[in-house]
Amino acid sequence: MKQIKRWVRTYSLFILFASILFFLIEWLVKKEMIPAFIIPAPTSVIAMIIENWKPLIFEHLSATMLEFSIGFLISVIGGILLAVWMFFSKTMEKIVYPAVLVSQMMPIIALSPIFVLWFGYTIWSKVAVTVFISFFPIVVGAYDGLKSGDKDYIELLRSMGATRWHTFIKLNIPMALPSFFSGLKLATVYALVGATIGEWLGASEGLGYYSRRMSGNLNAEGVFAAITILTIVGILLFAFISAIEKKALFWKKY
Amino acid sequence: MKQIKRWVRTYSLFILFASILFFLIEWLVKKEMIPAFIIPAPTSVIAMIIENWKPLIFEHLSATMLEFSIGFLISVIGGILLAVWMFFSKTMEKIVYPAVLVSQMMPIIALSPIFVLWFGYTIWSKVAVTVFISFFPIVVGAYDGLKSGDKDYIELLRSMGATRWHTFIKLNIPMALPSFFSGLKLATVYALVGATIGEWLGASEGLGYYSRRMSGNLNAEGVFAAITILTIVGILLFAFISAIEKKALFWKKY
Amino acid sequence: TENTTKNNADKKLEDISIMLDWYPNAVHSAIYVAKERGYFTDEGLNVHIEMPADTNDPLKLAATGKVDLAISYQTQLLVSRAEGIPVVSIAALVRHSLDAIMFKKESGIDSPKDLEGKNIGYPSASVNEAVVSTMVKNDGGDMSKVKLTDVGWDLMSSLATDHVDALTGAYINHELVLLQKDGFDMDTLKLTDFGVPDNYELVVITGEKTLAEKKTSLEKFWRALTKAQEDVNKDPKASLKILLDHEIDSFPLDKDVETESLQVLLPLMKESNIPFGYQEEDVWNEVATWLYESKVLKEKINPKDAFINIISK
Amino acid sequence: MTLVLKNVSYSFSNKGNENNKVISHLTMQVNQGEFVSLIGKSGTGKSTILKLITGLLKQDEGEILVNGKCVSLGDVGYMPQRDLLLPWRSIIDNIMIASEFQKELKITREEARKWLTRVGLKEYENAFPNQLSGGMRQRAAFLRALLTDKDLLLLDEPFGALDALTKKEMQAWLLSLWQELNKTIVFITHDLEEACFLSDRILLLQPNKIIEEIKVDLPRPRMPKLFHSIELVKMRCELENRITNETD
Amino acid sequence: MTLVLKNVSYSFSNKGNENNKVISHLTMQVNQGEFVSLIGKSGTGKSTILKLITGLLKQDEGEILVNGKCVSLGDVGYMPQRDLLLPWRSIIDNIMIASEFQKELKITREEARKWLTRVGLKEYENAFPNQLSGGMRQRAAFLRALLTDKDLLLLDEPFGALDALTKKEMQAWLLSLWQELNKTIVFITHDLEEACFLSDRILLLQPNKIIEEIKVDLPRPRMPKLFHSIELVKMRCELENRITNETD
Ligand SMILES: Nc1ncnc2c1ncn2[C@@H]1O[C@H](COP(=O)(O)OP(=O)(O)OP(=O)(O)O)[C@@H](O)[C@H]1O
Ligand SMILES: Nc1ncnc2c1ncn2[C@@H]1O[C@H](COP(=O)(O)OP(=O)(O)OP(=O)(O)O)[C@@H](O)[C@H]1O
Ligand SMILES: [Mg+2]
Ligand SMILES: [Mg+2]
Repeated sequence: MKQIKRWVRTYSLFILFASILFFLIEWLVKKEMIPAFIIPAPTSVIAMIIENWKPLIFEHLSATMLEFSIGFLISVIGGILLAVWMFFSKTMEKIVYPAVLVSQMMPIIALSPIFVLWFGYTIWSKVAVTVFISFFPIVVGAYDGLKSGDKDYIELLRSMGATRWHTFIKLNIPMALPSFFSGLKLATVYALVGATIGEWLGASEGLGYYSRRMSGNLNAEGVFAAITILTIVGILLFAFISAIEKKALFWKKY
Repeated sequence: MKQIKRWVRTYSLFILFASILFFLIEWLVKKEMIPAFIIPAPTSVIAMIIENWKPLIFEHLSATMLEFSIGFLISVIGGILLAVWMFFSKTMEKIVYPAVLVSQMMPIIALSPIFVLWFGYTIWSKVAVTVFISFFPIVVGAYDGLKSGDKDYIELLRSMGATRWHTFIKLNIPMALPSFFSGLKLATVYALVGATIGEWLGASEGLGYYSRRMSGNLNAEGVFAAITILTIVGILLFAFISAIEKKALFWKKY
Repeated sequence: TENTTKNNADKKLEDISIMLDWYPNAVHSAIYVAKERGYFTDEGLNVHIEMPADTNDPLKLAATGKVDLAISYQTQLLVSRAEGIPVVSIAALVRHSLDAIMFKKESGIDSPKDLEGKNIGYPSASVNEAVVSTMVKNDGGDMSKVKLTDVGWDLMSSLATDHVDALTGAYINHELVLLQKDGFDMDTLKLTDFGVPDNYELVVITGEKTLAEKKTSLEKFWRALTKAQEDVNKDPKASLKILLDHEIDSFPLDKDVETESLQVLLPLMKESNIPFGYQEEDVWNEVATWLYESKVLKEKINPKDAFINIISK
Repeated sequence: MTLVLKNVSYSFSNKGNENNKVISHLTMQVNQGEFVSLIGKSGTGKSTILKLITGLLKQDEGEILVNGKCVSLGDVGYMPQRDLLLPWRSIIDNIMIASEFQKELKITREEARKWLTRVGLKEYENAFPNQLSGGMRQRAAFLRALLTDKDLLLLDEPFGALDALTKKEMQAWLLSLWQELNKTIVFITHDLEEACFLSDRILLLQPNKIIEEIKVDLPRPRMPKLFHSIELVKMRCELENRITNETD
Repeated sequence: MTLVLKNVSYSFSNKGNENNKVISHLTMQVNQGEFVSLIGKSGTGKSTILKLITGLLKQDEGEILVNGKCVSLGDVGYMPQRDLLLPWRSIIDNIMIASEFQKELKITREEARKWLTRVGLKEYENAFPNQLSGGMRQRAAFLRALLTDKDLLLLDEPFGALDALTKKEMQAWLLSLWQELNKTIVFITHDLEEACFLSDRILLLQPNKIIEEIKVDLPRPRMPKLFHSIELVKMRCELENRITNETD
């Protein structure tokens, strides 16, 4: 209860702002200043969501969330491992960093047959896209964070006979957290977008698939219904990660 | 000369690794273990680039780079301004952060009609996509960085009568740089990808357009020729930003 | 030998996958009817329906054998053969062109010549450029005065927001219907009226390897589909209902749009005295020649290699 | 320039388990041109008092007046206990930082260089803080506070990390400076001899929050040889006894 | 446990303009169970010597031997000049950190708590470093070095930020500990009295890189009252003169 209250107070401004935007768009659409097939009236989007909430939530959202969860998990674990590996081995850094960069320059659409070829039409092709899109910020965030460890502190621990591994655990990791969390927050958003894009590579459910099909039918309400749900989920996830960040960096407040 | 030498030494491992990959793919394609229309033989991609280097470089690359440059500039300036604004005003933070997040949850494809509506098929629709994709990491990087300023140092300056603006300039900015640069590196890559995607929404030149067109003609060599050039440019840009980062954070080495 | 020992009911079904050209719509009614009414199972097939990420994925994935069958475009199949992608057309799904130059009536376009000074949107394919060029030249116009804009994914909105004056590469059974439904007064120019050879817009294709290995299964597939197509012809309403019902839970397809779409499609899918799907060599020759002359194909290819009739006349 | 603290109390709210008052009903006064030392056991709140005077912390109760007006940030020169030199600035840029946001401060690099020479950091003008020894950093931090050019200087253990010789030099130098520039100084130290040598008055902070005043009646100007004088040694012994007795 | 430095030289390479030797041909020896103080002007390289002994810096020339073997990281207990407490760890976790990566170290939280009580930080067990005063932080850093449980302790101004009384207590306590646990200690200080009171020998580092040895012949065990003894005062004066004369 108290938490909800605080939340409302914190975000009241945004809610106000969003409401104004809501009514502005509604008005613009109603006055036909914006064509409804490009940006639909917010009320009709809401109507669309209410009308189709069952398949939207239980079928599409849950499918997208499953892809997101698996992909995000792999991204986080894989991204951290990669960053750690690069941190420990200059050799790996010189090989991996450029390779990671190369991967990010590849347009997903050009790679879509490859994803399908390797992963088929299973959930794994969508997971692969999710991972593909979201692991880069994690790698950069974690790696930059690990590298930023304060020399003096590291020397102190080393003087106590700490191995590289120990200084890593006791120092580099805590010191990498701020930067890592920046990357993690980005990755959360990108992973959700990634799951959505992944669904274009041949899916039969999921919010991304839904929005794309609705777009093919010039059904703007449908497109924005999916986007609205995705956005809400995205904000919640972001807020969740931010809360964890705050917990993990509690000592910053002293 | 000396710099080139050092560069080669630094990246020799990656070059070795890339060469092995190069020959591996060449071999796999030649042995028909990977169909050439999905991943073409590297040699034929190179042949394609050499054959068409003039239009590729002067027409398409230059068009993409123009979009990239304008978009990246706007992103960096806009992203920094937004981050600063959020840093100075809790109110703005509460409004802007969620709004920025919302924007990132919108799939570009769903927004493409809006981009077209507002910007038509001019360079500005591509710039808009570039900005749209690349400003998020800058905002997060700069904002997280600004917030991370060390309390003790800030107190010291304030005791000298520094205004919020002064501590901002003398302390928050230098302290935000590491985090900001992490975001900037990501943004560079995303801006390039963004320019490419922007071109898919309708263009008549640019590497993104070229690759999409070649893909439409089922010419895999053409697609990968464009990707190869984009990748090389992307790595160079990333390396460039990393070099600036190193310069800006020179004092870390003491 | 297995089949003979077991009775029909628990006979092991053979998996066959087909990738649609795009998302399910009226043109695919027969596939869903055949599936729903068990025509595929009767033939011993278990059909999986897949959807592509990109319009060229069906070709590539059929070529690699990742899917057994795919629906693609006749012109695109010829282009891919020229690129050395080993795909073959086994049947024509739609026997005539669905493409047309479409524009708002108010734009004052009467014939392709009027496109001079106009801006035409197209979805980044060389074939579309060839279409416009052929039509304008055929009508005595000057192609250099026609502006073509690649509009990517946004065919409909680019026209609706007046960023282009006309569209090519948009279908009369989909984009046209939708635009009209949104209240635009539309007009079209038929391709075949201005020197572009009629083509089989949609063909069912397979990879060369799959064809060699699974020819009998593909024949079974086509037999079932033919039967379903007859149902569709007889009772379009009921067939459409099957399609709509199949999709109802997740995607409320617009019933009016699909009904009209099917109305447009059905006459273009059949031809008297010719079995459903049968392909004429002449049509392939004409299209291939036109593509070559329009420089869409960089080398001459033998159209005979591009198709094989899975049913005889 | 008089500094008055009236009935000031302060407690850290986020202190964990306890929420005890660090400063409790503290009243003290420092007159224009006076040199006052604050001594007391570790953790009795000496640094906290200075932070309150600068305005960085806000007292829960009471008043802090500088020249009769409520104190506000930037009114005093403050040298914190940790040196807090900005690692990305060279030493000269570090000590000149105040002049970057106080317009009325007009210190040229030439002058700053002269000050560096006077504290023996001439060669380190362009070095970065991490390249300096502990004592050198402290001297730089001291200069930074001095170059704010305020009449009231708050110095938190400015010479704690200096060797005996440098310390003596710095002390003598600080005294001459103090007389020459007519500054008012509040000085925290742990070195009782130093406190006696420099101060007009010594304020002894007790853990039980009572403040005790000791007047230093040594004649001015005071010269380093005073260190070996019997008066100073006696005074120091007395001070020591006082601390020991009061606490036990 | 003997420590031998033979002909050791060291210079910082990235020092900016100059590239001068901080340590030049230094030879010294510390015997088993000895308490040796290092004094000298700020910037003469005292901290650098300790860093060399720990193995954090590698000498350019010469040998550093602990028990006849080349020194390696983790052989000695080291307390740096800056306290360097990890801000995200509570005080007790900070002082116990060494036991987390030295298996042979078996210090329970109970024991750690006892040590905290002995230095007067009992109530701050769960506080975070930023909540402590300067002197408290220094005591915590000292405990951290002590709890590495090494025979050779290198202490870089351990009591620099302590008030006179706490300092005296800590000194007496350190002496008793030293005798009880039979440690070898190298101690940097600026407080000459402290050096005299604690040490067996005092090594005076001169800016011209020559090292001078002063034997402290005061009887052990030494009690706080020794501070007021004439021997100690004399010794201190002599030391002071020595520094002053040598330098000028
Ligand atoms: N990281 C570094 N890079 C360059 N020079 C350094 C570095 N650390 C120390 N120095 C230099 O080495 C010299 C000796 O420094 P050191 O810290 O050993 O002095 P110290 O005797 O401990 O002084 P203090 O008593 O002030 O702590 C100084 O001149 C200092 O400028
Ligand atoms: N940020 C903080 N949060 C909570 N408690 C604090 C904080 N800063 C200081 N304290 C507490 O306030 C008390 C007084 O601290 P202060 O730094 O003023 O002591 P001090 O007299 O300067 O000691 P020292 O001589 O050791 O520097 C201490 O008990 C300390 O634990
Ligand atoms: Mg203090
Ligand atoms: Mg030192």
